[in-house]
Amino acid sequence: MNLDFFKLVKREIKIMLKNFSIIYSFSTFFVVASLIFVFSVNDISYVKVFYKSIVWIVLIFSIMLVSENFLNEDFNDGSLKELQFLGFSEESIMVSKSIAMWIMIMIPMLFLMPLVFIFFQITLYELKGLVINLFLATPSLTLISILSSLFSVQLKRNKIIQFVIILPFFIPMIIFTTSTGTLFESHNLKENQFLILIGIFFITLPVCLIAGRLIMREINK
Amino acid sequence: MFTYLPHKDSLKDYLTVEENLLNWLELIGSKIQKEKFFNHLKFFKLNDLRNNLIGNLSQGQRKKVSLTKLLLTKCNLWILDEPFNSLDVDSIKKTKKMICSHKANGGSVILASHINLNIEGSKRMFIKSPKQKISNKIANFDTWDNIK
Amino acid sequence: MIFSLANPLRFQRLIEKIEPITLNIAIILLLIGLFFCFFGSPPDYLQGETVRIMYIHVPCAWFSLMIYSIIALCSIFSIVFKHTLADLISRSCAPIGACFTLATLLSGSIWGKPTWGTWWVWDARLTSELVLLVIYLGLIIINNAYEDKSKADRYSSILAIIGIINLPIIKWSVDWWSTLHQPASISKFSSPSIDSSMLLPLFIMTFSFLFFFISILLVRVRGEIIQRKIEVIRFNRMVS
Amino acid sequence: MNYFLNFVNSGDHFSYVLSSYLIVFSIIFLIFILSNSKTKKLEKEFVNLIKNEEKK
Repeated sequence: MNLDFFKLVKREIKIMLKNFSIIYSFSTFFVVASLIFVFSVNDISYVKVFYKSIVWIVLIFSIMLVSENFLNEDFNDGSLKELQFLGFSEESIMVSKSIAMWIMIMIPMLFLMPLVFIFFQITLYELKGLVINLFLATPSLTLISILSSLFSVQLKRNKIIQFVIILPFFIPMIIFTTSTGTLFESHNLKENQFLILIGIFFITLPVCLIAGRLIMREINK
Repeated sequence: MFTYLPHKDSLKDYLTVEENLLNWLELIGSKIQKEKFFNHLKFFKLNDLRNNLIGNLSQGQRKKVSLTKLLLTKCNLWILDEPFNSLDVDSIKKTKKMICSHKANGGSVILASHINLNIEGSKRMFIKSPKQKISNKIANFDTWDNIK
Repeated sequence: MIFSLANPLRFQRLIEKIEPITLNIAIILLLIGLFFCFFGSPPDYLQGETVRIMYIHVPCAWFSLMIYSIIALCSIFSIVFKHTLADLISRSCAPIGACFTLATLLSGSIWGKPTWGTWWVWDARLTSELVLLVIYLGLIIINNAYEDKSKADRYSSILAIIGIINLPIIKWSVDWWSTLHQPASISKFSSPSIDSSMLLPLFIMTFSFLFFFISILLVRVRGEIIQRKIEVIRFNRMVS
Repeated sequence: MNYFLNFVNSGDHFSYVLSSYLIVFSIIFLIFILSNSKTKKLEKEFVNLIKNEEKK
């Protein structure tokens, strides 16, 4: 059997593109949720200050909502079991899913960035920092959120558990993504901060893969 | 090389019948001609449903689509998990015929079902739930006497 | 030796012998320790009388870390060897650890009010300790979320292994981010300048807490073993 | 004894120290009592189950 990792990725992307409503609802959720933040703050000068936190918090929650969609479907119609049975390793399943999810997040985010730029009245320089952050931080975010949805895949009730369990592991991401901008402007530590984001990715990758492998083994018992 | 059909039909609701099958074929890395593909679809009379979304089909039709996967590949070993669930009598006969012809071509099938098939030369195994094993799984206690 | 105790039933017999002894030792040590805390130790030169909070705050913090590492070790053990006793211990450790962490946070913030002027500072060590509490809560939630006990054990052990990342952050956060917010507080202990009159109550309280922890753990493990037995009996009745 | 008298008389941080001790010990005793009561309840249930089993 000629097994190929890229085949898996191709399948994920194909399925994802067919199911276009996820992308649509993701981007709508992002816009509406950030609008709610703006209305709750009520003063545009504060919004300008807090734009990074708003964007990142909304992004985290929308990613977690999407990730549940990604894995639960595969588990419920049995294709997760079939993939494992066909001989694809658990790691490759997880990585292919997170690659597909990353593409699915990045496509609408690139279109939404100008909207953020207008909404929060930020400068072009800040926007640049935000986009670079987005590119560096979202891979680990998707990995962690796919892991979190793996935790809740077999729960019949109380799906909120996955948020409780995995949210503390987002804390370092949030700290470094939101503080990057301020240090970015000072030109002092900018490379350092980006390196930290890349470093976090290289820590989360093996941890998520090992844990995901263990959980996927456990699911089909 | 084997084909495995799990208990749940691993089909996506928002893809058509054709897309589902072709995606699966691509995943396991085998190619098939268009003509042959349509011929195999005819076996379960799925030819007209080719462009329907899976989500619109009935449970029996879904099962037929997943059984069609067996025809599309040339595997020696089929592993089927309750293939006759939610099928009508006619299609059960067809499936049986399929299994018989596969056997005649030198293939082998392992399946679990509630229906007695009566295929010649097949071996049957009845599995009862082994009490001690399951209770061992719950806790590491050796025997019933130990618990007290 | 360890493997001979691996059978839960043999372990249970051992528990029944040890349990009352540990509780007695814990209470005696607690009384001695309280005497030294209030009567036998001087106030600190800088911190004044609030240093007495340290005698319970620091042992609690140590135990919050130690219990987590016990859980992590048991989880690794249960994943590698699939052993029931490790599951039982990690399952019964989680609530105790959560309580010790909560005690650490509360006593720390009470210490912080007169010393720093605020109840809470978003300092690296405080934050990571809070994260530890959240991880403990997650473990407890997972342990009770699944109907299938063995599945819940496996999931919670995986989560515990992921959470190990937090331990070194708590331990060395003072060294890594010491320049940010933290006034001289906890890093002070690492210097050998601490007086023996203050070291004595600290150690006595630590050992008292240790025996408390052991006795609570043993009670909980006994309860877990009984629960498993009840499940087996119910299951057998259902099958037969 | 002198230390304690000084501590009580100085009075500046007495309430803080006392409240922290109370909170910590109450938390530890709470978990102790809770786990004890839980175990006792399970023991009772277990004894009842065994009795029922022997009757049959």
